[in-house]
Amino acid sequence: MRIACPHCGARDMREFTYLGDATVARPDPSAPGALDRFTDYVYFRDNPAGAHREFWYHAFGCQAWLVVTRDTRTHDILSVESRAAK
Amino acid sequence: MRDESTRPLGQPGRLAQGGEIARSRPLRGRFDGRAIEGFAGDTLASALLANGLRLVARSFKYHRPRGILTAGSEEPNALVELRAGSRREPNSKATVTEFYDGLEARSQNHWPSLRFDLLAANAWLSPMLGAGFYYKTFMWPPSFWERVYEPLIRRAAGLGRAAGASDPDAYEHANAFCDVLVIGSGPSGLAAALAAARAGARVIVCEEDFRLGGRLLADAREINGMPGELWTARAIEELRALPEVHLFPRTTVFGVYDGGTYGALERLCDHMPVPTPHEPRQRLWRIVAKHAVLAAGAIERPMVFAGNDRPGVMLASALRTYAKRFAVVCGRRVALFVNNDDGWRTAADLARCGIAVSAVIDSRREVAPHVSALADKARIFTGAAVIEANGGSALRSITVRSNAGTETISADALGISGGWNPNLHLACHQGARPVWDERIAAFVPGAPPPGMRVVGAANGSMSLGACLREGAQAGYDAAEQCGFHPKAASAAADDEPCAVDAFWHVDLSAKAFIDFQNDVTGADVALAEREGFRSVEHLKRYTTLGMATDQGKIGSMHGLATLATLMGRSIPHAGITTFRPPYTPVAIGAFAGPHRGKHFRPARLTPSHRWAQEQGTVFVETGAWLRAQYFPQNREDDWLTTVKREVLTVRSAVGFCDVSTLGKIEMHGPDAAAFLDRLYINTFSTLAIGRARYGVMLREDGFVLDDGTCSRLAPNRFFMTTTTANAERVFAHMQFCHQVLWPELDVQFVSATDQWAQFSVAGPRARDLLAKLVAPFDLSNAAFPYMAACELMVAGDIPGRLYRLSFSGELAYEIAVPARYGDALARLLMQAGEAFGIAPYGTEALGAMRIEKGHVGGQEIDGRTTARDLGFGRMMSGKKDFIGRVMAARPALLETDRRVFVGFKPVNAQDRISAGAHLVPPGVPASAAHDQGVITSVAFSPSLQHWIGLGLLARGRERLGARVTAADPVRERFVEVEICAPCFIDPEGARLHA
Amino acid sequence: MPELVARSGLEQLVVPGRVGASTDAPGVTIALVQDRALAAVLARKNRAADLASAVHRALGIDLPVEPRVVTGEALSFVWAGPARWLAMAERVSGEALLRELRAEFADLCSVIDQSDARILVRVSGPRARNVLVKGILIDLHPRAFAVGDAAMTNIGHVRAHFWQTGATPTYEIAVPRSYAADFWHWLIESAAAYGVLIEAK
Amino acid sequence: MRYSALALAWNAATGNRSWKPLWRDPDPRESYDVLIIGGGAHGLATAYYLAREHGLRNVAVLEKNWIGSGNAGRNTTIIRSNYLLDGNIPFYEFSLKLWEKQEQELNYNTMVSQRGVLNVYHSDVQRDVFARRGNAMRLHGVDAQLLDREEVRALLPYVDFDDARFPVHGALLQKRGGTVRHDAVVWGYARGADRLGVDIVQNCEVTGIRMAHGRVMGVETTRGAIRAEKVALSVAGSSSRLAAMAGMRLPIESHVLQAFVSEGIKPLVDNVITFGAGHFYISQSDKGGLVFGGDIDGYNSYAQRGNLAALEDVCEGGMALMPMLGRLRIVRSWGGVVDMSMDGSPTIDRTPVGGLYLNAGWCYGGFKATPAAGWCFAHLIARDAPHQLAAAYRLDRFASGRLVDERGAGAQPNLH
Ligand SMILES: Cc1cc2nc3c(=O)[nH]c(=O)nc-3n(C[C@H](O)[C@H](O)[C@H](O)COP(=O)(O)OP(=O)(O)OC[C@H]3O[C@@H](n4cnc5c(N)ncnc54)[C@H](O)[C@@H]3O)c2cc1C
Ligand SMILES: NC(=O)c1ccc[n+]([C@@H]2O[C@H](COP(=O)([O-])OP(=O)(O)OC[C@H]3O[C@@H](n4cnc5c(N)ncnc54)[C@H](O)[C@@H]3O)[C@@H](O)[C@H]2O)c1
Ligand SMILES: Cc1cc2nc3c(=O)[nH]c(=O)nc-3n(C[C@H](O)[C@H](O)[C@H](O)COP(=O)(O)O)c2cc1C
Ligand SMILES: [Zn+2]
Repeated sequence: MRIACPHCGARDMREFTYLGDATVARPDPSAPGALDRFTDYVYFRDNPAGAHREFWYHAFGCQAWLVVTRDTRTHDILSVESRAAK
Repeated sequence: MRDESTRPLGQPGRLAQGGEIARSRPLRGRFDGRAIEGFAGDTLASALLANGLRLVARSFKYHRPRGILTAGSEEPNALVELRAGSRREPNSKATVTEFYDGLEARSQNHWPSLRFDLLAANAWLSPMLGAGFYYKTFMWPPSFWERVYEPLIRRAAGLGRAAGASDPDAYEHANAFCDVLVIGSGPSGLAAALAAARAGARVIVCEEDFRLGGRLLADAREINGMPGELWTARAIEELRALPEVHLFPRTTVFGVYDGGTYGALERLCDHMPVPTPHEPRQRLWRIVAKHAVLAAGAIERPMVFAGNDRPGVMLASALRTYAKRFAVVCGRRVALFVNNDDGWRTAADLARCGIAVSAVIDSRREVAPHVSALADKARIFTGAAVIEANGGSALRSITVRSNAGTETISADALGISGGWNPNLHLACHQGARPVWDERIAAFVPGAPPPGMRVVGAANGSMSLGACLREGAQAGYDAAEQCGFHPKAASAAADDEPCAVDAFWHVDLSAKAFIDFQNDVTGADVALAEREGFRSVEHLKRYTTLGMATDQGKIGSMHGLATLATLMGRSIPHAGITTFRPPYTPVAIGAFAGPHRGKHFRPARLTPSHRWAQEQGTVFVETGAWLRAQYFPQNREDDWLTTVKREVLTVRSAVGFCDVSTLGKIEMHGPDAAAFLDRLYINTFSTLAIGRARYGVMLREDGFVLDDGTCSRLAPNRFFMTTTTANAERVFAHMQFCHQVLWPELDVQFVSATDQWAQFSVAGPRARDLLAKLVAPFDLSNAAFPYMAACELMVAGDIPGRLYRLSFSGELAYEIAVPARYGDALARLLMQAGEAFGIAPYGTEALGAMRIEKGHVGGQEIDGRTTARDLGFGRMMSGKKDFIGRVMAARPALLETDRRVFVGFKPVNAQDRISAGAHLVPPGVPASAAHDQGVITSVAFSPSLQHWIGLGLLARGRERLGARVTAADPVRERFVEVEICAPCFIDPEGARLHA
Repeated sequence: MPELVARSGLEQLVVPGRVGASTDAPGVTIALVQDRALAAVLARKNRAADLASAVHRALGIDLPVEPRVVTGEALSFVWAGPARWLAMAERVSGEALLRELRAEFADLCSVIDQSDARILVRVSGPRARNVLVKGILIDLHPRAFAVGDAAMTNIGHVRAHFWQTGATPTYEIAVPRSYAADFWHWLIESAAAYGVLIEAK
Repeated sequence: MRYSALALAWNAATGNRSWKPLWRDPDPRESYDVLIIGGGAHGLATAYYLAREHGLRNVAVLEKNWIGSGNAGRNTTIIRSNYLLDGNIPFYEFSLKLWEKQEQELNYNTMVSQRGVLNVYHSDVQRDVFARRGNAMRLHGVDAQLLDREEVRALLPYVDFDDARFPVHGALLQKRGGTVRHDAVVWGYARGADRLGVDIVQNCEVTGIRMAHGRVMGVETTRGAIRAEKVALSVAGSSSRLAAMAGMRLPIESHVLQAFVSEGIKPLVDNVITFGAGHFYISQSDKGGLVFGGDIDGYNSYAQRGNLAALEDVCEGGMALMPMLGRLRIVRSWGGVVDMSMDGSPTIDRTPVGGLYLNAGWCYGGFKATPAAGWCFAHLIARDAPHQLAAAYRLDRFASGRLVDERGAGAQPNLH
C-alpha cells in the first residue's frame, strides 16, 4: 500500500503507523454525559467495508497526522488530508 | 558400486547438435551420488534426461516412481534435495535448477532408495488411504495420537529434509521504480517492453528463467520472417542498449501488492555452488510500477488417465523444450496424447530435431487437416484416448482406446497436452476472480489490479501473432499513459491454429493422477464429492488438491472441472480456488533480507557505549537499546556481587550511569505550558523557570501511559523526558494531541533523545564531583536545590545541562552534554571521581535503587494500572482537563479493592522474593480464588541486606504491616512477605535534599 | 580541567581505505561528515510565511516548502516536514548556529540544536544509487529525485533524512546517532559488492 | 456412518461407494427457533452444543460462502490456555478440556495434538513477566512450566542462542497446548450438528436483520427472508457489518492477519514456538508444511489479504529465532479478517436488541476458544443468561472500565 503524503509524496505504508477511525471527535470533557461520550469516542468505532476515514501517522517521514480515506475492501486510497499545520 | 557411480553416463539423450547450450563448457554434477554431465545452459532436469535418467523422485503419499513432467516452474514431480550440509534445499525443482559444475542433488522421500522404495507398499493400501482417511480413524485410544499415530503420519508426510542448520548465505532487499514492469520475456513481454522502451519509458523486464525468450526458446517459430530465437536475440540486444531498460533474468515476480507494488525474487547466486564473495544469494525486489504488463504465458495441462504419472509421460510442450532448447531427446518411441492443435506442433518440432513421433492420439473427433499434417509420419487416432500408461519406473507402452478398439503401442515417451491454462496467477493476487473462456476451455483473467494489463498467452491469446500484437499494444498504451509518445509496433507472426476441446479425464481411477505432487487422484475427487465437499474450496482442503509446492499449476483445473462434471454444474459455476502469493515458492531468508542475526533489529548504542565496552561491561538488550547492565570488576564472579558493590558505592560515595536512553523532547512555544497541562495529569504551567517536575501521563482510556520529568528552561522552553520504552509512542501521541486535538496551540517540539548524552551522577559525593566539572557554577543547595534545572557550561566550554533529579534517592544530578562528548564525559567522570571512590553503575543497580526508593517502572506501568493504583491519585489535578481524565473516573477504575502499588519484604530475611509471584493470604492454598495481587519488581537491597519487592496488591495500602505469601509455583518458591510502603530507603528524602 | 574530546562513536568502524570487492575504481565512496552544525527550525503557529520572508531578507535564500535542500552562503536549509527545517552550517558549533538563528528569527520560530542528534554520512560514486535502493523505498532515478531533492524515510528499521547534493550522484544521509553503528554496517554490507572507499574526513 | 478403522477397511473393500455427505445441503426453511449467522467454527460449535446440551434442534446456521471459509479455515491452529488474566484463564482452560475429548465426542479425528506451546523470553524482565503469567495459570490449576536456557536448548536445539540480537534466555511452556487441524474442526462440528438436526445452509448471506419493538424478528438473506425469535451473530471479522444491520456500533475493528506455509518437509519443528522479541510463531503441520505467522498488518481491512511489509516482518522474526529457516520456501500466504477488539478480548453477550446475541471480538486467537465459545454462546442463547465462564466478556465492560486487557495496550486494536 502506498499513501500519498501531502507533504512528502507517495510512500510505502511501512513509513506510517495506524490509529484507525478518524470520524470520531474528542468530546467536550466538561459537557454533561461526558463519560458516556468518551466511552463512545474511545471504544466504539465505525468499521465499514468500504470507504473509511482513518488516521495514519507519517512516523518515518514528516510526522504529520493524516486523515486517509481508504476502501477497506480493496485498500484503494481515495484521498489523503494532513492535520499538520503548514 | 563406486566405479559405476563415477562412470559418466555419456549423455545418451543428447542430440548431436542444436540447443541453447554451450557445448564448449561441459559441467559435472552428482545425482544420488552418481556422476552426471551436462553443459552450461542446462537445467538439472535437462541434464538428467540427457544422461538418460528418468526416474528422479517418489511421490508424496504412495511413493510412486516419478520422472520429469515439465520444463518449468510448474513441475510437480521432479523435486530434489539440492546441495548439502547447511545449504541443503529440499523440494528444489530440477526443471528450474540451473546446472552448474559441482552440483549435488539427491532424490527424496523414499526408503531405502529411489529405485527400491519399500514405502511404495502404500500404493496397495490406496483404497484405504483415500482423501481425508485420517479424519475417520486414529481416534483410539485417545492418548495414542501424540505418541503413535501423529509421529507416524509426520514421518510419512513431507517431502525433502530441511538442512536443520543455520543458513550460511546472505540475502538482500532492494527497491525499484519504473513506468512499465513487464513480467515475462516471451514474445508478448518482449513486444511490450520494446514498445514502451522505444518511447523512452523506464522499463523493467523480469523473467524467472535464466534465459529470456519464453516459448520462443522452445518452439520453432518465425517472427518477421526470421527464426524466433533470432528475433528474440535482437530484441534483447535492442532493449539492453536502451538506458532506461533493466532486464532481470532469474527474477520471478512472486506477488502483487497494493499501490502498484510488486514483489520479485532475483536469484543471483543459485547457479553456483556458493555465492560469490560480497554477493547475496538472492535479492528480494520491491518494485513500484506505474503500469505492469503481465506476459507470463500459459501452462500446459496434462491428461488424466491411469498411470499418467509414469516416468516418461511428459507435457508435450516440455518435450519440445527439451528437444529444441536443450538438445535432449526424452524418448526414442514418442507418442502424443492431446486435445488441441498446439499439441500436434510437437510432432513437427521434434521431427525438426530428428525425432519421430510414432502416434498421435487426439480426444477430438475432428482435427483440421492442416493440423494433422503436422504429424504426417505418425499413426493418428482421433476421438481416442490413452487409457493407461504401462511400465514400472519408466514408460514402456500405452494402451489406446479408439473407435477401432483397444491397442497397446510401444512408447518410451508420451507427450500429453490437455490444453493450456493462461498463467493468470498474478492477475488475481488482489482478489480479481478469473472468468471462464469457452473458446480455449480455460479461465482467463478477470479485471486485473489497477495498472496491470495482461497480454498474450496469459490473457488467453494463444497464437504468436496475437501475442505480439497484444504485447506491443500494452507497451504502447502504458508508455502513452506515462506521458511518452510511442510508435506503432513492427513485429508480426502468423496466427497458428490453436483450437482446443475441453477434455478433463479418461477415467477417475485411483491411478489417474490429478494433483501429481500431492497424489490426488480422480478417485479422491469423486470421494470428496460423494461426501459433500462440493465447494471447490472444500474439495481443495479435503483432498489437498492444489496445495503442494506447485500450487495446482498442473492439476487444479482438472480437479475443479471434474468436480463440476460430477455435480452436473458448469465449470464457471463451480468456480476456481484463490490464487495467492507467492507465484512460486520463495525462501524465508529472502523475505528477512539483511535483518537477521545481530542485525535483526538495530541495536541503539548510548554515547558511552565504546567506553563501557572497554570496561568489560556486560550489556543487556532493553528494547531497541543495548545498555550497560553491570560493570564487573576483578574477581567478581557473579552479577549480584557486582550490583551490590555498585549500589553501595552510590549510597556511600558516588556513582554514575548513562541514562541517555530516556526519551527526550525539547518543547518550545508560547503555548508549551498549556500543552503540557493537557498532556500530564499534573500541572506544568505553574512550574518555575529553572525547575523540574515529575509528571504522569494517561492514555485517553484513563490508564497510565508513561511518566517522566519535565524541566522549564525558559518561560516558553521545556525539556521533558519519557521512559526509554515508550519514547516513540509518547512522541507520536503528543503529535496527535497537537495536530489533531489542539492545533490552536502555538507549540513546537522535536525529539532530542539522540542529541544529549545524559548521565546520572548520584551519591553523597555527587556534588563534590560535579563541582569539578561545572565550576564555577554554584551547586549549593541554596543555589541549585533538589529539582532544579539549568543550562550551563561543562568542562569549561561545552554547553550542557544540569538537572537535580534523583532516581536513586541519593543526592543526585543528571548532567547532559551534546552526545559527541558523551564518551569523553564518561572518561572524565571516572577520572575526576576517582578521588571520591566513583564507580559506574548499570541498569541492574539502577533498577535496584529505584526499587529501594519505590519508583514505578515498566513492570508497574503495564497498561492496566491507573494513576491511583500507582499512588499518583493526588497528582491528578481537578482544575483542568487532561488526556484520560474523564475515563479515569469509570466505576471500575475507582473501586476501592483495586490492586495498588505497595512494597514487600521477606518475613524471613534470608528468603528470596521473585517478580512474577502472586500474592495470596498466608495459610491458604495458592489458588486463583485467593489471588490478591502480584509482585512486579524485585531487587536485593545491599543496604538492607535482604530482598525487597514492589507489587500490586488488593487494598494494599490499607494492609501495611500485614503478611501475604508470595507464591511462585513455576519456580517452586513460596515466601512469606510483609506488606510495606513502597520505599525502603530514606523515606523522608533527607539524602536527596542533602 | 581536561578538555572533552568529541567522538562520533563510529571510530572503530570508520576506517579509511578500501573495503569490499577489489574493483579498480571504487563504485562507492563513503565519508562521515563532521564539523557541521544542525538545528531544527520550527515555524511558530501561522508564521511560516513570515519566517520565509525573514530568511529571504537575511540570507537571500528561499526556505524550501517541499522536500528539498536550499543552500546559501553560510547556511543551508533542508525541508524537514511541514513548517519545519533542518538548518545546517559548516564549521561552526551547534551552539553558535543556535545563537545566530535565535537572534535573527526569534519570534518566528523555535530553534533546537540537533548537531549531535544525527550522524551525517556522504555516499557518492557511480554505484551510490545502487546502494541506497537497497534500503530506501523512494524513487531515486534522476527523473524523480535530483540534486537538491530531500526526503525523510526509513532505511530498514532506521529513520533517515537524506538529500542529494551532486549529480555523480552524491547523497548526504542523516540518521539518529544511536543507530549509526547499525546503519554503517548496513551501508558497508550493501556497498561491498561494488568496491568501497571509506574516506578520511 | 460411524468412522473407524473398520469402516475404512470395509469401504475400501466395497469401492468406497457408501460414504455419505458429512452434512446435508438443505434449503433454508421459513423459520427457525434460532438462527446462527456465520458458519465458522464458532457458529457450528454453537449449533452443535445448542442441540446437544440444550435440546434446541430447530436451528439453522447461515453461512454466506462455504462453511469454514472465514477465519476457521485460515488460522494457524494453535490451542492453548496460557493466559494471564482471571477473566481469561478459566474460559480457555475449559476450552482446552473440551478439545481434549473432542474427537471421541464428535467421532471425527480433528488431530488435537498437544505438542506443547513455548513462548521464549529474552531477558530477566521478560522472564518475570512470563513467570507472572505461568503462576496465574498454576493458581488456576493449569499446567505451566518456566524453562531456562538449557531446557529450551534441549527442546529446540536449532534456535539461535548465540549470534542473536535478542538471545533466548528461556521459555514459558504449556505442554497441553498444541495444534488442531482447523478444517477438521469445522467439518466435525458440522457433521455433529447436522446429525442432531441442525440445518447448515451455505451460500446464504445475511443482508439485513429484521427487528420490531426492540426485538429481533429474523433476517433477510440472499436466499430469502427467514424468521426466528433468536438470532446469534458469530461472524468474526464481519461482526461490525452485521451489528450495523441492527443499528449498533461495536468496540471492534476488522484487521487483516496473514499467515504463511512452507513447502512440505520431513519433521523439523515438533512444538509450537512463539518468539518473544519479534512477531513470529511457528508450528509444523502434520502434512509437513511449516505454518507460521506474526503480527496483524495493522490497518482495517476486509480484503482477506495483506501486504509485503507484514510478510517481511514475520520472516525477519523467523530468521532471528531460527536461522535454519533461511532456505525453506514459503509456498503460500493468505490473510483473514480478524475482529480486533478494543481490549483484545472477546464479547459473548446479549445486545440492546432483544433476542439478538453477539459472539465477537476474537482477534487473532479465537480458534482455540471454539469449543468453549460454542458452549457458552449456546448457553447464553438457550437461557438468555451469560455463562459464568464468559462472565468477563460483557459488552458493558467498556463503559464500566472492567476491561480484559492481556497486553495492557489500551483502546488501540492493532496494538493487541
Ligand atoms: C491468519 C490467522 C491465524 C490465526 N491463528 C489462530 C491461532 O493460531 N489460534 C487461535 O486460537 N486463533 C487463531 N486465529 C483466530 C481464529 O481463526 C478466529 O478467532 C476464529 O476462527 C473466529 O471464529 P470463527 O471460526 O467462527 O470465525 P469464521 O470462520 O471467520 O466464521 C465467521 C463466518 O461468518 C460468515 N459470515 C460473515 N458475514 C456473514 C453474513 N452476512 N451472512 C452469513 N455468514 C456470514 C463468514 O463467511 C464466516 O464463515 C487466527 C486467525 C487468522 C486470520
Ligand atoms: N497455440 C497455442 O495453443 C499456444 C498455447 C500456449 C502458448 N503458445 C505460444 O507460446 C507463446 C506465448 O507467448 P507469451 O509471451 O505470452 O508467453 P511465454 O510462455 O512465451 O513467456 C512467458 C514468460 O514469462 C515467464 N514468467 C512467467 N511467470 C513469471 C513470473 N511470475 N515472473 C517472471 N517471469 C515469469 C516465463 O518464464 C516465460 O519465459 C507464443 O509463442 C504462443 O504462440 C501457443
Ligand atoms: C494450518 C494451515 C495449513 C495450510 N497448509 C497449506 C498447504 O500445505 N498448502 C497450501 O497450498 N495451502 C495451505 N494452507 C493455506 C490454504 O491453502 C488457504 O490459503 C487458506 O486456507 C486461506 O484460504 P484462501 O487462500 O482460499 O483464501 C494452509 C492453511 C492453514 C490454515
Ligand atoms: Zn509525510
